[in-house]
Parts: sequence; structure tokens; C-alpha cells
Amino acid sequence: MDSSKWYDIRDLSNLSSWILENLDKVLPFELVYVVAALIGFVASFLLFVLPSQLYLGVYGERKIIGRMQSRYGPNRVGPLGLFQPIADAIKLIQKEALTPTSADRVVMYIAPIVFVAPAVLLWAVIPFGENMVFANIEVGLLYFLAISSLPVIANFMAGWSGNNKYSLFGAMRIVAMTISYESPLVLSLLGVVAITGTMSLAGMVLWADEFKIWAGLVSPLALVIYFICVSAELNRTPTDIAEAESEIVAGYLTEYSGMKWGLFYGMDIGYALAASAFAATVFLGGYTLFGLEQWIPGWMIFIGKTHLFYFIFIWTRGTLPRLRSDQLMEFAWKFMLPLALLNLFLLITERMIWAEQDYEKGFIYLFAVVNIALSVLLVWLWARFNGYKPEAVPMRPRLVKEARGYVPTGEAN
Amino acid sequence: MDGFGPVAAFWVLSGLTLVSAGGVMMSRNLLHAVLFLIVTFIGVAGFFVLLSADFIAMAQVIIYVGAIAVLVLFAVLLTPRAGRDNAETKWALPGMLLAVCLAAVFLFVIHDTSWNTIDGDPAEGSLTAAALGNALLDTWVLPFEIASVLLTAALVGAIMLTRTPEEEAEDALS
Amino acid sequence: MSIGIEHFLTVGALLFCLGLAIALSKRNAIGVLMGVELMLNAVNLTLITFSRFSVSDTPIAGHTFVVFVLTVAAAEAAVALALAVSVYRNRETVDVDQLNLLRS
Amino acid sequence: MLFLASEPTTPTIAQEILWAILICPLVAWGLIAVYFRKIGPVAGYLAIAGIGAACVLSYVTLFNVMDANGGVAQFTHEWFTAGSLEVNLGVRVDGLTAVMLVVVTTVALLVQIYSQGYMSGDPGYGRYFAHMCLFTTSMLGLVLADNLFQMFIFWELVGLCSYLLIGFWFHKPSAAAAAKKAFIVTRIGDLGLLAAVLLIWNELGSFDVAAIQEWAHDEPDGAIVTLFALGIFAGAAGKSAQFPLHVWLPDAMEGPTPVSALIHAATMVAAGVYLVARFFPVFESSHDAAQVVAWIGAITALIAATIALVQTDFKRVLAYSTVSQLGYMMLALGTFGYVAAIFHLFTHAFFKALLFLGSGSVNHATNTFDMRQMGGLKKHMPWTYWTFLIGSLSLAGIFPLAGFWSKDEILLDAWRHDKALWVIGLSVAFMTAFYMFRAIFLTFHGEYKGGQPVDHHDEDSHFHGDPAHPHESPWVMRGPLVVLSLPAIAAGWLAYDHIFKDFVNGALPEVHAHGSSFEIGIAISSSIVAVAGIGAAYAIYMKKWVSSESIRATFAPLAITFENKYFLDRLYEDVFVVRILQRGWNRLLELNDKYIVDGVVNGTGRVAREASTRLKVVQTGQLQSYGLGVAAGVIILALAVFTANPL
Repeated sequence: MDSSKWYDIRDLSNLSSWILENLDKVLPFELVYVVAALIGFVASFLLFVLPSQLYLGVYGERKIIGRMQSRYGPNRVGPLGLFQPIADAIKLIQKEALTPTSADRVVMYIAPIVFVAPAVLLWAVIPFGENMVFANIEVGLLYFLAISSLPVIANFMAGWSGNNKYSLFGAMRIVAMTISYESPLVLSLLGVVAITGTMSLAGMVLWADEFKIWAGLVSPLALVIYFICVSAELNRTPTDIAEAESEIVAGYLTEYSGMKWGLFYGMDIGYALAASAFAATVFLGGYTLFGLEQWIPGWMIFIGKTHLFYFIFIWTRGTLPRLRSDQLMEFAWKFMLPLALLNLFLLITERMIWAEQDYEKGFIYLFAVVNIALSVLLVWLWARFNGYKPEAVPMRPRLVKEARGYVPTGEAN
Repeated sequence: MDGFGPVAAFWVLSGLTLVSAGGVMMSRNLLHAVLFLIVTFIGVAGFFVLLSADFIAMAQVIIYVGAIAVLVLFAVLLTPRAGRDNAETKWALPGMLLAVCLAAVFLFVIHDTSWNTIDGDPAEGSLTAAALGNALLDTWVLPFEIASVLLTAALVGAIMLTRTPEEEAEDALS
Repeated sequence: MSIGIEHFLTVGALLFCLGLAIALSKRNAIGVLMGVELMLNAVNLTLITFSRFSVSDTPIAGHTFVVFVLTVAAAEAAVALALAVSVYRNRETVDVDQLNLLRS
Repeated sequence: MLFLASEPTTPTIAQEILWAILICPLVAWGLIAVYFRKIGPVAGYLAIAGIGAACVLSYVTLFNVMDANGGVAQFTHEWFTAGSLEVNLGVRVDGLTAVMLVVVTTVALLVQIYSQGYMSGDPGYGRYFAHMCLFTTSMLGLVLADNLFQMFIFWELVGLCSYLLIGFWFHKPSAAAAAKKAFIVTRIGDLGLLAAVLLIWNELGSFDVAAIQEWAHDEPDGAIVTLFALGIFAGAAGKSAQFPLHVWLPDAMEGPTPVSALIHAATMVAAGVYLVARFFPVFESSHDAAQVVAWIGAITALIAATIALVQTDFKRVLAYSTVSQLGYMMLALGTFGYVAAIFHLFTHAFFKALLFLGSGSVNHATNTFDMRQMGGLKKHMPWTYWTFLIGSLSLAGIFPLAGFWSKDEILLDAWRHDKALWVIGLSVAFMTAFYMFRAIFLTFHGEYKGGQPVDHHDEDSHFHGDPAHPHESPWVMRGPLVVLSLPAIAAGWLAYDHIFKDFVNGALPEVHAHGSSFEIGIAISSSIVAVAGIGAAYAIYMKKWVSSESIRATFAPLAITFENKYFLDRLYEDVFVVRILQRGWNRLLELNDKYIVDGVVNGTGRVAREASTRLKVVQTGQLQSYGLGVAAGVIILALAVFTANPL
């Protein structure tokens, strides 16, 4: 970025530093930061949160799923139903937020707040552009993992405080699932850290730029594992056993209503977007696109990648049926964890070979090809090892008992 | 450490940490106590950041908040409602008195010792995650391996402890 | 106003004593465990403080120690909670003042 | 391949090839163990493929090292460092290694091919090949290792695999017992090796073979060197079945015959000789240790040969013959005949593998190993007979077969070193010829005595043929016999113009000139002795001029001693285990228990009971009261310290 004029929108940090400089001349020291923070908040809200969260998150998701399921989706409020999210928000705000008498009032009120705060904090380490990262800390990846382990406590508080059997079930399920899926998630990311040799997210983007390859191509298995684990942790639909409406009403949100519920709902999308942004940074090269970022603003590329990833979330949600609780657990421990370990081992081995033999840069492409092939092979082998046989999956409906599901003891013979 | 930022952060964090630690002590409801405990953990993580130990701070949040606190929540839920109070035993009063005495001793030692401290910030790069990794896999490799053995043993032990008699009978059959 | 090593050590000491008081006075085994975790945290804080402030060739040693404490704490929490659940299953209580089978 | 005697240079071989030699059979093992254990013949093909690849690469290595005149190439990678302990992972190749590689992989490959026929139909088919692959891998690893630590790991793996293979038919109690015996007895020797490993680390701080050789060279005749050498030799004595640890080897015949061929020809027993040869400079520096090696070797050779004279079990004759020949090799090493020992190891591997496979072939036809139930098999099994005859002639040391040349060199070294050793060697040569041809005459000549009838109720038996009508083995078993008989004839000719000698000498830090490796007097004397042995066997067992029973009656005490294996097994079993351990030591422990320990315990108990009745008030059984006590103690301690020395 050679130009640093404030109107050069390829790098929005130019604009912000220009505003700060000018404010500094007018306002006293402490106030500058307050005003700047306000401006930044409003700007990022207008630029990112509003279009992303409200329109692509709510409207887009409903619309796309609708098309996937041969429906129209929202089409009544405004042209093409475009005002639907706003109508939803207004409805939620004016609704009464009920609190059951036997509930733990304080915890119930605090839970949505605890849920929202990490969703905002997560964005601090995500680089939107070359200079557009709020906190470029050395252990950014770890920071992301640490912060993303907080919302589960809010979920738990929500489930527990309702004093309702179903919400408690939901809370237990989500806690168990988070613990189960955290390990393969961290292991898969560890492999990427080993390959890139940095834990800073900006550093990872620079790595991708330097080697002209995405980490997701070098470690495709890690990408897949990350996607599935994050989908489970975020309670997205194929894995949303914590609020499975066909089993436990609405899970941990059973007793929630009004805007208290709305915060959970909105921030669910917020977390999914943050996870997508994180994946775009770590696996898809962030704001770089093989030199194209000189012409297109990096933050646009970044937002595009984020939504590409988010689209896959929507896609899986629209097409896949929900898994059973025990299936999901078994999947984590029997499938994801061993595969993540193998993947980690593979990547570290490659890294060691690379470091020891002192190969040149282009060698990474060979690794990428090898890894893609090996990933497919590993998944196939592991599926065979766990007894999955495509030819054995029946084409007709089966009884629960046949599918090795849970049968109440009274009816078993 | 000078400057408005660190000083303010220190006072805020120490207030947060100590008050919520007191909350663990005071709250009657075991679950509230756990929630206070989580706040304490996060406060201590804040202290770590203040002491330029970023990696440890993140590890603290992941392990204590993400794992241990969640485990405690789990354990609270697995013991039925009757077991969820957080009352004191008859040893409460002497225990607190002793703790106060101990605190007095500690404070006396802290303030009467002339600490040999460095001025300013620690050396660049000496406290980073990379340095920590090198130290763990070089000088401390043996304790590192032993720790992994300990974790495995704890894992197996925890699984064995919580098996129900029915599960054991099932395993014996198969 | 400036803060130094004494400030951090004081916080660590107070946190430790609070943890001790909790561990000594709570009736519920899980409560006692929370006290122990608090004490461990206080010790970690003290270690990191010394690591940051003391004159040493290897300031990283304090960090290393904390890593091990974290590891042991995780293992300890898992086993202790498993014990609590197991004790509850067998004795229908986790009150430590009723767990006195060793008494003569 | 013209081989010019010139200065050794560093071989140019790529280290990937060396690693590949190790990895090929390992991969075969992994694949068989994980996927193909139950899938019929795939396991066998995989094993042959893996070991075959290793074999081809071994030959590549051999030729490469030949080009370098037996020089040394070493590739070391750091494995891990803990404190001052630095452990490397590496491969080292030189003349010795190259020869061993070729021997191990060739014999292993032929044995695998043979096993295809021998083991077909066995329910443990896949398991068998998996074990064989792992066994070969560990032996190759031992040979390739560039440091003692790595050697020790593979050494123990070899021991483990031999345990698995000897006890392959573990449902037979005798096989299980033999496996345990082999494991425990070799473990006694391994204790010595472990001591040597620790000693060398303490002394040198390095496990590197080159460093140890250097060290041994620089420090002649120190006590440490002797101790280290004896430790190494203790390990070697266990694995190579030297007196008094040889008792496991004859029992190890309980394993499948191809296993015996592999264990007793190329791998496990060769490991000990290889180890001593690898650390040959150490023995050179310590003449005491060398003396021990030489005499133990001689005693082993003599004892085993005498026992072999009276065995009736076909395979046990071969087993004792192996022990005897190993004694020969140790004798050679002890008399500084490094080249002779390796040369004999080289030739012996081929003809002994041939003999074992031949005995397996006989067993395949007759369902027994008892020579008293055989006879006249020559006309039924011509291939087996002729190849077996070649092997026996080679073993007996008949000109110009392989055994002649190598045995001759050993006798020459013994002659130069100590005449007494030479006499023992010569008498062993006589006995070798005698018992081998005794076995041949009893088995292949005379009238066929029917073999062991098939017991159709015995579920362990997988015998398919008809012992009453013996037949030649299938080609897959005959082929390896024929192939092995070629080196059994010709391997000795490598002695020509010092080819072999110059080649393996490159492995040592400095070359030793021992003069000519051929002396006509020694050659004639040993040939005469060998022919005399054959003649004696012919007279007694073929023509029956002298009845074997009458000889036995004449030398009854000797015969009984031989038949009872010098009472060594009984000595170990009854005296060491039962008398000393069970009756003596345990009795002592019992008395100790009864009076001293129990006395202390009861006394303590009494004291404790008295004390506890007074002290039990303190034990509330509540955790927190104890915690309180601890905290109070801390405060009291702190106060005490403050009052003692105030700040």
C-alpha cells in the first residue's frame, strides 16, 4: 500500500488515522479515544455488522434455505421481503421478556450479556486488511480459541437458570458437545500453526501471501475438521442437538423470550460469522488473493471469503438432517479426534522434513498435493476401519433397533 | 510499571478478582459460586496479560474457564439438587481466622523484604510463546513427558471412577 | 502512581488466603475443590510475577512452572470431580463433614 | 566383479536406500498385522515382497560398499536429548554390515518362500508372516544401527520376536515353555549388555560405534574396557547360545522349522557374533576378555558337539551343531580371528539354513523328527537328499565346499594363538563330520521305518500327507533348498586372494595383518579329521561293522552324560531354581518373614495400638480439620523463623 491518503479505501486504517489526527488537534487526550471508539463502532456496525448480520445472516439465510427447500422464503415485508429482518427485530424488541417465577432471575438476565460479550471480543484479532487489525497480538489464534470457549458458559447459565427440565438437558448437551469437539478443533488448528510457524493471525495471512498458497490447501483435512467441529460447537443445524426442537422443545432457550432470546439468536449468527472470518483468515489466506488485493480493497476480499464460508454453513443447514446426540458424540471421539491426531502428525512430519532438508518455497505445492490425496485416503480408510460400508446403508426406512439406536429397556426383548 | 493504563488495569483487575473470590466464599448457591470462580479466573488471566505473559493468559482462559470450570459445572449438575448448597462446616470460623493470620504473615513478608527487581520491561523475546516452547522441549523435556503421562493416568482414572456398576457388568460380559 | 512487585504479590497472597478459607470452611466437596483451584491460581500469579520482575537469566522458568501447574490442575480437577460424582453415587452426599469413615 | 585391494573409501550410497532396507519389511509387517492377518496367501506374498525388496537393496548396498573397498559410511540424526543424554538415530554401513545385510535378507527371503509351502494351511499363517517380517526388521535394524543404544533396542526386539516365533504354536505346552525359556535365558545375558550400555554412557557419554571403537583403541587394557567387553560378551553369549546360556537353543526347536532355520542360521544367533565382531577393537584392547571369549567358545563347541553325537531327534542334532559352530565363531573372535569368524558366520548361515530347511522337508514327508522312525528316504526325496548332503559336506568341512574354507581359517587362528584351542577345534571338527553323517545315514539310507502315523484326533496337527508313503516336497519348498545349496558350495571361494578379508576389515578403525589365511598343513589335518569322521559314521551306521549299542555300552558314563546334556538343564532346574532359589533363598526369606519382619510388625502394631488409643481423639476423620492443622503449622513455623532471625 504505497498511498496513504485518507480517501484511499483500499486500506481503511488510513481513514481512521486521518480522523484521529484531526481529532487530536481539537479534543483533549482522553476524549479522542472515546470519540474514536464511538466512530469506529458506528462505522464497523454500518459497514459490517448490519449488512452481514442482519441481511446476509438473517434474510440471506432464510432466503437461501428457502430456495434450497423449494420455498420462497420471506417475500411479504417490503420488496422481495427485504425488510423482514427489521420487522423481526422490531417484533422481538416489543415482545415481553418473560421470566418464570422459579427461575434464577439474576443468572437468567446475565446469560445473554455473557453470550454477547465474547462475540464482540472475538473480532479484535481478526485482520481485515494489512493494517486493519485492532490487536495484532502474537498469540492471536490462541486468543480466539480462549474467547470462543467462553460462550458455552453463557449457554449453560441460560439452560440452568430457566429451571426447566428441557433447558437443563439442552445445557448439558451443549457443554458435553463443546468439550468433545474442542479437542479435535484445537488439534486441527495446531497442524496449521506447525505449517505456518506462527500463532499470529496476521502472520498467517502473510505466510499465505509469501508462499502463494492457502493453508486450507496444504492441510485440507484440518479445514474439514475445523468446519465440522465449529459447526458442532456453534450449534448449527445439522448438529444442533442442544436446541433440537423435535426432542427437547428449544433446548437451553426454552424459557427465553423477547429480546433476551433475540440476543442469543442474533449472536448465534455473530459467532458463525466470526468463525467464518477466522477460517477465512487461517485457511483461505485472509485479505490476500494472489496479488489481486492491490486492486480490490483487501477488506472486501476478506468479507467475500467470510461469506463464502458462511454460505457453506447455510448450505449444510439447509440440506443435512440433524444427527442424534450419541451419534454426534461418537463422531467426535471415534472419527474426528483420531483423524485430527493423524493429520497433526502428518503436518508436523512434513514441517520437520521441510525444515531439515531446507527445501525451497515451491515445495509447498507438492505437500499440498500429497496432503489432499492423503486426506481423502485417510478419511476413506478410517471410515472403513470404523465399519462404515456405503453398500450396507439401506435404502428403505429402518426401525430404531435396527439402526443400533436407543430402545427403552421395557420394550426390548 | 507506570502510566495510566497499567495502573488502572491493575486496580480494576485486583478489585474484580478479589471481590469475585469473596463471592465464591459468600454465595450460598453452589452454581453462583462457580460463576464467581470463573470471573476470578478471568481476572487472573488479566493479571497475566498485565505481566506480559500472553501465552499463559490464553492458556489460563482455555484451561481454567474452558475446561475446569465447565467440568465443575458438570459435576454440580451430576450431584442432585440437595447437594447443591454451599454451606459452611463447623470449621468455618477457625479456618477463616487462620486464613487471616496467614494473610498477615504473607503481607508482612512481602512488605519487609527488599525485592531485587529489574527496572522497566523484561528483555525482548524472552517471554514469548516461542521461548516457552523451546524451554519446554529442551531443558524441561523430562517433566514435560512426565506431565503427559500424568494426564493420561488422570484420564483413565477419571473414566474408571465414574463408571456405573451396570457398565462394568456389561464390559465383563463382552 | 506506580505499581511494583509488592502489589502483585499482595493480590496473590490475598487470593491464596481466600482460597484457603474456602477450602477449609466449605461443606460441599466441590466447594472445597474450588478453593483449591483458587489457591493454585494465586500461586500461578505469584510465579508469573516473580518471572516478570526478578533479575534472572532464565525468566522463562517461571512460565514453565505455570504450564506444569496448569497441567496438574487440569488432571486434578478431572480426577477430583470424578471422585465427587463417584462418592455421591455411593454415599448420596458430597458433604465432606459426613465423609468420615476413617474415623476411629 | 573385480575387487582390487586398495585403501577403503567412503561408500557413496544414499542413506535413503539404507533406511529403505529397514522400512520395507517393517511396512510389510504393519500391513500384515493390521489388514491381512486373516486374508489367506496375501500375508505370505506381502512378506516376500517386503523382504525381497530389502534383499535387492542389500545387494545394491553390498556392491556399493565393494566399490568403496569396505569403507565406512555413517548417517546420524539426532533423536532426542534429555539433559546430558544424547541419543541419535542413524545407520552405519561398512563391509561387516553389508555382509550381514546380504546374509540376513537372502536367508530370510528363501525361508519366506519355503514357508509358503511349509506353513500352508496353518491357522496362524498371517501371524507367522507378520512375526517373520518383524523379526527380519529387528535384525536388520541391529545390523544397521550406528550406536549402541539403537542396537540395544533392536537387540531386545530380536529377543521378543524369537519369543513370539518359538512359541508360535503356543497351545502346545512344550512350545510355550521353550519360548519362555529362550526369553528368560537370553534375558540373563542381556542384563550384561545393559550393564555395558550404562557403563559406556557413564564412561564416554556417547553410544556411537565409531566413538567406542576409537576409545577402545586409545585405552588399551583398562579395567573399564574389560568390564565393557565382558558385558557385551554376556549379551552375545545369551543370544548366540554360548555355554552356560546355550540351554535355550535346542528347546527352541519347538517353533516351526523355517523359524529354526532363520533363527539358527542368519538372525538371532548371528546377532551375538555380530555384536562381538562389531566391538572387536574392544576385545583387542582387553586380552583377558578375549581369552574368556576364546575359551567359552571352545567349551561351547566341544560340549555341543558331544551332545549332538547321541541325539535321536533330527532337528536337535542340527540345533547342537549350531551351538557348536557358534562356539567356533566365538573361538575365532577370541583368538583375534575377526575375519575368520565373520567368514564362518557367512558360510554357516547358508549351509545351516539349507540343513534346517532340509530337515523341515523331511518332516513334511514323515510327520516326525525322530531319526529312529526314518531311513531310506533317499529314493523318495532325491532333491532333499542331495541338497542335504551338500550342506552336510559343507558343514563337515570337505574341500572345496564353503565350510572347508571358513573352518580352516578358524583353525589356523586357533593354531597361531593357542595349541590347546586348536586341538579342541580339531576334535570338534571330527565330531561334526561324524554326527552329521550319522544323521544322514540314519535318515536317508537303509530301510524306511514308517514315520509317525497321523493322529487324526490331534487337532494341533496340520499334517496332510501320508507318512507311510513319503513323497518329495512341493517346488516352493525344494526351490530354496536348491538355491541355498549354491552358496553352500561356493561361498567359501571368496577367501581367494583375501577378497573377503579386505572387505570386512574396512569396518575396523585399523587393519590388522595376520599373514596368510591359508596354510596347507592345517588344511590337510582338518580334512583328514573330517574324512575320518565321515568314515567312522559310515562304518557304524551304514555298514554296521561296529554296533552302535556296543560303543554306547563301552562308554556308558560318557554316553549318559551326553544324552543328559551334561546335566546342565537339570542343574539349572533342580539346583539353581529349586534348591538355591526355592528352598534356600525362599527358606531364608521365610525365616526372615516369620521372626524378623513379623516381630517388627507385631511390635510396631502393639506400640501403635497403645499410642492410637491415646491419640485417636485427634483423628476426626474430617478433611478440613487436617487442613487447619497444616495451615496452623505453617503459621507457627513462620513465626518461629521470625523470632529466630528477625528481618
